Amino acid sequence: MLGLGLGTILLAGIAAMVQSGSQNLPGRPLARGGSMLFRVLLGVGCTIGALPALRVLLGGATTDLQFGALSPTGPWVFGLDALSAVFLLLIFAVGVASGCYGFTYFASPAVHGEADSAQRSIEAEPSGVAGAHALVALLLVSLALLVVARAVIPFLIAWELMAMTSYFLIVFDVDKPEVRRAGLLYLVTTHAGTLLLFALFAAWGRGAADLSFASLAAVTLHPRMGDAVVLSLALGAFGLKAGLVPLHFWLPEAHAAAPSHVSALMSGVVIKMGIYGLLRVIALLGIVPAWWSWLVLGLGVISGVLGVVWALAQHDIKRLLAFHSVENIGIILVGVGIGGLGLAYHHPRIAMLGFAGALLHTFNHGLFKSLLFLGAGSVIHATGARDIERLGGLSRRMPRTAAAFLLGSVAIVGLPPLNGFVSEWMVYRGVLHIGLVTDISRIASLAGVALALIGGLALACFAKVVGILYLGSPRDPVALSAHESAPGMTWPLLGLAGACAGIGLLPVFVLPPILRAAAVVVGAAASDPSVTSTVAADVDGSAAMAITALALGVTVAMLIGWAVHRIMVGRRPSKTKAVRRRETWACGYSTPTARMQYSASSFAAPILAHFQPVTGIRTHQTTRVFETYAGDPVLDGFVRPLWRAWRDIANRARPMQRARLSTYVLYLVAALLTLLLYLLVDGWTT
Amino acid sequence: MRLLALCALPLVGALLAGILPNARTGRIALVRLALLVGIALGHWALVASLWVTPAPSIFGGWLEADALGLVVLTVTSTLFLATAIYTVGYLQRETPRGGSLFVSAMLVFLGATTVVSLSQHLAMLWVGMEATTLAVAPLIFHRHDRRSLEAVWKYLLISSVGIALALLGTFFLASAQPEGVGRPLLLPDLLAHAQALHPAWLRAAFLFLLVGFGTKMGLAPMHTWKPDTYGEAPSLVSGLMSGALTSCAFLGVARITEIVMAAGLGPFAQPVLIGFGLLSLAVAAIFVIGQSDVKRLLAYSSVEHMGLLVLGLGLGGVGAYGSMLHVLNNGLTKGWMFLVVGNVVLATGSSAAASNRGLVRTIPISGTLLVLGLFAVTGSPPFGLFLSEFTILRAAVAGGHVWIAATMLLFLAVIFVGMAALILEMALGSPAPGQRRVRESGWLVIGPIALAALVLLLGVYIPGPLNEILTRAAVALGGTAP
Amino acid sequence: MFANLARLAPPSSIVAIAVLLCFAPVMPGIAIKTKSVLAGRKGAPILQLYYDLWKLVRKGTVYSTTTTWVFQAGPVIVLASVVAALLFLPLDGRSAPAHFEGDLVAFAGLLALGRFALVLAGLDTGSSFEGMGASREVTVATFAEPALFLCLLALVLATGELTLSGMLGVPLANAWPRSAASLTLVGLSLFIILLAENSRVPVDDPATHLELTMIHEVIVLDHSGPDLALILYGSALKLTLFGALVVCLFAPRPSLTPAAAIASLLAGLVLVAVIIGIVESVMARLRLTRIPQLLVGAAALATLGIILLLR
Amino acid sequence: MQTPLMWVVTATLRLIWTVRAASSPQGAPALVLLLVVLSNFAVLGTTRLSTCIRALAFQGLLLGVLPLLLASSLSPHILALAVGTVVVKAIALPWFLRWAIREAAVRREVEPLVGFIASLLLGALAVGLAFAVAARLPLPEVRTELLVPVSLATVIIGFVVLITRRKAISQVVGYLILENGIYLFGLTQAESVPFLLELGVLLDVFVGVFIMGIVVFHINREFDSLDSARLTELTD
Repeated sequence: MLGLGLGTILLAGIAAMVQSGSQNLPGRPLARGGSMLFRVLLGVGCTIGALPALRVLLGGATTDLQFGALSPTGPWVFGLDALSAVFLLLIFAVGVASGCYGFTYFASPAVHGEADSAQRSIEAEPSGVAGAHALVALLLVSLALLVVARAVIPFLIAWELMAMTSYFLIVFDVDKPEVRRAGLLYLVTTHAGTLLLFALFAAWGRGAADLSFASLAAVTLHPRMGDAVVLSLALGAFGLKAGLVPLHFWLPEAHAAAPSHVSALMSGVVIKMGIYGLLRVIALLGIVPAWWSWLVLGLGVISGVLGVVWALAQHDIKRLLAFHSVENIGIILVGVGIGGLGLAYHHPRIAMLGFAGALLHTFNHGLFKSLLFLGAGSVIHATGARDIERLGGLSRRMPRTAAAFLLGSVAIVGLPPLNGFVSEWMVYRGVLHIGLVTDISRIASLAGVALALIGGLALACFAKVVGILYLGSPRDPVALSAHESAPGMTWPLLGLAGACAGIGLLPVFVLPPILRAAAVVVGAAASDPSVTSTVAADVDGSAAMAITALALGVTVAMLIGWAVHRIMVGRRPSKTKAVRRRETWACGYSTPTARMQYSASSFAAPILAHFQPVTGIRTHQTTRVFETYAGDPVLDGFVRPLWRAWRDIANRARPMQRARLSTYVLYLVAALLTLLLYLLVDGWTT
Repeated sequence: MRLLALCALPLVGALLAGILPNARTGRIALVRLALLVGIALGHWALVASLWVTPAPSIFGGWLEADALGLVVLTVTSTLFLATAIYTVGYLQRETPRGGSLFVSAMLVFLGATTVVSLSQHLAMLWVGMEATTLAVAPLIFHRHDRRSLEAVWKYLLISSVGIALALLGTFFLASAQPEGVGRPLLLPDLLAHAQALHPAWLRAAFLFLLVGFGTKMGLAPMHTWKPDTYGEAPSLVSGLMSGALTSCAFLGVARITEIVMAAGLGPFAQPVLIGFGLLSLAVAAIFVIGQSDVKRLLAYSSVEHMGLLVLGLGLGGVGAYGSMLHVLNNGLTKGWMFLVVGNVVLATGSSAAASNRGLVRTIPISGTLLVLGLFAVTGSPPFGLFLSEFTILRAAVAGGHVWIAATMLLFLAVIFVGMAALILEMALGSPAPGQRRVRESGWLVIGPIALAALVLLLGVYIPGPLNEILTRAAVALGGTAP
Repeated sequence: MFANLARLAPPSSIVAIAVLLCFAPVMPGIAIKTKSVLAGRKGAPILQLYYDLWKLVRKGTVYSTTTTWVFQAGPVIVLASVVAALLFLPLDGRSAPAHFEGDLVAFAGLLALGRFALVLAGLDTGSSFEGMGASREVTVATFAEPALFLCLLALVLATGELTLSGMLGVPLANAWPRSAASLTLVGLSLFIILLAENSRVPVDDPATHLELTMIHEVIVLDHSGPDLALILYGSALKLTLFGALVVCLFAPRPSLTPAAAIASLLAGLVLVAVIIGIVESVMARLRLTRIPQLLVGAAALATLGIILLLR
Repeated sequence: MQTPLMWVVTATLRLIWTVRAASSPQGAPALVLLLVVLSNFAVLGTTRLSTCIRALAFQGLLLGVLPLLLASSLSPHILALAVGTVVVKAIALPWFLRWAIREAAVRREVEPLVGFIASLLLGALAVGLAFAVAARLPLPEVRTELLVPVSLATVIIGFVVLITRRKAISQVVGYLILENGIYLFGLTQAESVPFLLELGVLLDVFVGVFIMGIVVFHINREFDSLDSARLTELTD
């Protein structure tokens, strides 16, 4: 079933290629049909692929697939359990939205702006676009294979396939040097991650019969060091992919360079594979040492706070959203850390809450972050501008996009009644519960403070984004030329928005499957009666009901209020009480202009002032302008210098290869003499 | 009988190609090329038949296709077939001086490598090795300009010194063998009476053979000829050298390692091998950075992979298996890369990054193959090198050599940066204005495509017979199957 | 699911909410009255806000040409969110209309939702003044959130309950003797948060007339008529909400009858309003850059309380 | 042309046999080996390439003679080996080299990387080292104990010349000396393992054919000098 779905998605990719190929033919015979075909195949494929995942999540039996010994490292195993199913659903949901969006995004003419990716390249290279669509399809397939792989070799292959395809998607706009630089940075980082994975599995598979996950789980690791090594390597490798601070440095560059629907896929799904990896490793190990959980919790807190602070400092909409991915990864890791502590200190219920919160937030973030990136893409597509300081008042010109984006913002800030709130609520509950235990792990409840701070900062940041981008009046001519984007681009947005709202309004239907997935991670402990009873009674019982009721209640209240408001305002018993339109009251100043509006820089300044040491912001302030530029402290402060140092070593060594022949012979003789010395030292005859 | 045919066929072909009148174009040139491809095919078919039914040893055991030899022979033959097909297209584009010399030199090279991989007598192996050096020289010198002259001069002198040291090592080995203990310098007898060998001379022999053949492999610090030679030689020759010649040299190292292991001198030999391996990795990791010419870049990548080969050999255990698998993958991948680079040079007349931008757009097929090749040659899944490098890494970890594993990974990462920076810029950058799309003839792309397909296949699937042969080879080298 | 909800909501609690909804506009009045009395002035009548609301509801509205539906939806969402938050407090001393595990998160979340709506409504006008106000509002809120969470966490740790309604009743009454010190600290920090969240002195001065110094007032600069009425009523209700939280914290009254409990709650609220008035008359407002430090101070108080509890 | 050559060969052989008969079984080989060392020093010490080549030719001759002196009986195999060696090492290669320097019109090794006195000292050091090492070697039983040390010394001196000289020709000479050293070591195995020495000769043939026949000629043509130091265009 899954295979069938994947096959269909591949077909969609091929269809895209064929269709573009036909574009070179005179009269573009297949142009229209081809695009339809691509979308239909993609949709059908994702649906078919999602079905088995749904079945498993709704309590169906988990399936396993075995392919005999393809390589000396044992059979290839594929399996589908609840944990995989959650990610599979995410992949297909975001995949179909981004795929369809991308098709219109590239097909419909875009404004030639500072930042728009598609158009020139299309004119240059029609096959390039088709390649992009095919790559999207391939990326989805590799992602799906990754989450169902149950042996090292297929896992690594799917992993690298994912990395390569996303690299080629990132550098879609190859004619821009900065895009190529960002792509190279991404590629190098992800390759380093792959090498860490090599180390991880080499270390883990040391005593294993073969390299299937089952035998890895059966390995008895070195009592003290074993799981420490495995978990550290896993944190490094998967952390690089997930982009947790300080391993996030590649993420803003890459996500900003990619076409928007690719950024949506990257930020919504690809980086989540790091989370999947961590959870899978925990599930396989069964046990998690306390120190590791503390470490993850700490990294989560740091990533969350720094991520949102850095995001607040950005004015490039895509970089801003990218840093928010870092923040949300932080929140997810807080959940993972709490869950790990729950395992380490034998509080299975807390473990369930933590992992369930992390999983649900992963899923939710996938939805609303891709929604936001697609919304940003529509804005860039319409205005050609990525710097929010130049935009404004777009909600009048692109109302549907604005509405969807606003909804996404409410969701990512974690406000009721949307899905972001539900998942953060789960994590919070884990935090509160762990505060009530008797052992040392209750200190972890203080992580909630970080969550609260993150919430406040995120609210500020998205107030800034929505307010500056969509509200107010246009700050720059580019915003005046904006237009609502084609249905092909708005529908995916609205679909994702609907998903966010759905999860937010009816969590009672979402929590049980998520808990099933969390049970996979918690493993044996999940089956002990205390958990099952409490979970059943409490988590997907009254609490879920109540929060569902809350969400619905709040929504209903707002709707009623809105209706009342319409009546109050709308009724016109006499002329004096009519609704009148005037320009904004400027406190007596007679001729306000759009340039006078509050800028994003000044909006964020008062908060950032209190985080100055970590923001890495350079402020440019004169009597006339107030602007801030934000780099990335880790990238500029650590990674680049390190690389320069190595390059200097290389340059110093270069003359060794410029010597004359006799010197080369001298190297040879030197090697020989060294060996003879070793021979004498080692003992001549013994 | 087939073994004899394997050795004789190329040499006969070389003779024929030599006596053909030296016309650059026309029917005779075609006949010459047909001869080349035909013999390559025949050779390949014979090698394939060895996989089906093993051939008995001949000349009193001097020639035999054992596991190690068969692996190397297969790489060589396959690579040569691809290169021969490529040569057809190449010689059509590039009008060579004396195509007859070119073709017959190639065939002599094939014969020599065959002798090396089949010979069980170390002196004979040495002769074959020397013959390969001899055969390659005119190929390197193909362009007859001062740069290629310098290249061939450096290559000849350094590898002659290496060869000489290898000869001395062979003498040492001979003196390690007491009177009347087995037939002199015959591998099976040496292995059978390994314990009786004189340890002192055996150690000396190991060191000198390692340095000697290591020079031909291009292990650091004896690698100095490599970038210059690969950079100047015609790309297909560089491909043959870095794919086939180095594999043969590695076979020499593997042979003496075999004996040393059998003699129980592993603790003595393995640190040396590991040392050479890590040193080569380090040299590659330093010199790939900031390269400006893709052929020199590939030369350093070849240094890296030679390092990995001896590293796996030195680590033992599954490492030996990994090394043998790596011989296969490295040979095919290097051939693939160099043939593609050959297309680049044919298209733009240079292999310098500066004059090659946006290759995926100017020569789509070769450009794409180049990018894929980057991933293959840096050992990314799902290409074959990934499997072998991963196996070698597992050997390091399994042996408890955590630091070796860490260093290896570090160097691999750095090398990836260096190679990706150059190759991606070449493949994806913006083409120079006015640069048009170049047609790629089928002769020039079919070889690389076939090799790429093979490498990809080896990454996901290792057939049973191959696995068995590799295991036998690994066991012969004192290792095990994973 | 809704049967479930009904089961959770005893009539007395509904009554209590109704009472508070009516009582809310008195709170600012009392504060102002206290202030003016202390200043030796007669001051506006306590019920002034009722008159203002009634007048505003009957007036027409002026909408800026730059604004969109976001601007009009703002006041509604503000009010709705505050009312919803009110549902979580056990105003009758027993239980709240709605409660579920971790509802304190929902409590904070709803207040944040209201703030988000208000800030967006302000930014929708495109006025630099309201942008400024919005920026200040979110700045204050950013630092108020963690402090509020710390207070709630302290309550959780003190009572072992995960719902507001659960903890503010019997468990809190039992907790007071055990950990009076830390609960007092938490109460103080909660009061500071009350001042900040409702933009009272020393964080903001509701009585100021210079836009450049305003926070809350400047955001609603463009609202008029029924919208302004909703805003004013919403902020009064929010003040009442926090007041009620403080009262519940300092005086858990599980033993009283619902009527008595509600009455005592009102008394407590009056007291809180008076205290606010006193504070406003004895303190000046802080410089904007100092406000976060005040809130960090509040957080520190709460943390101290927590440390005392965890000890 | 035929007869004089035959005459020379037979005359030499008769001479060698008389020496061998006259001297003690040890004496003659030892004498020859000493001459070999001396020829090495001649190469190290001279500035004139022609002298180098002459010394090399002389060394080749000695190497051709040695098997005859060491052989227990004058088997045709040994005889053929001796003749082959003399032809290649003492006649063909020197003739090639002379031809090359005539082509390239180079006469002397100007400014070697290491001065002549220094390289002589290095040579002495090499000999000392060789003897020291050889003394500790578990030697196979051979006619003369001088054989192994001298071969090692020759190898080392070959390397010294290779490393310290600039001219391509001198480097070739150094390489050939290295070869001769290896050939000398091969003599220790002449009896037990057949063909080894032939291999050594074969190597010389190969080097002669290539390095001399093609490369040096072209170097001369392309670089109008044999200074291999000029061969440093190919760099990173």
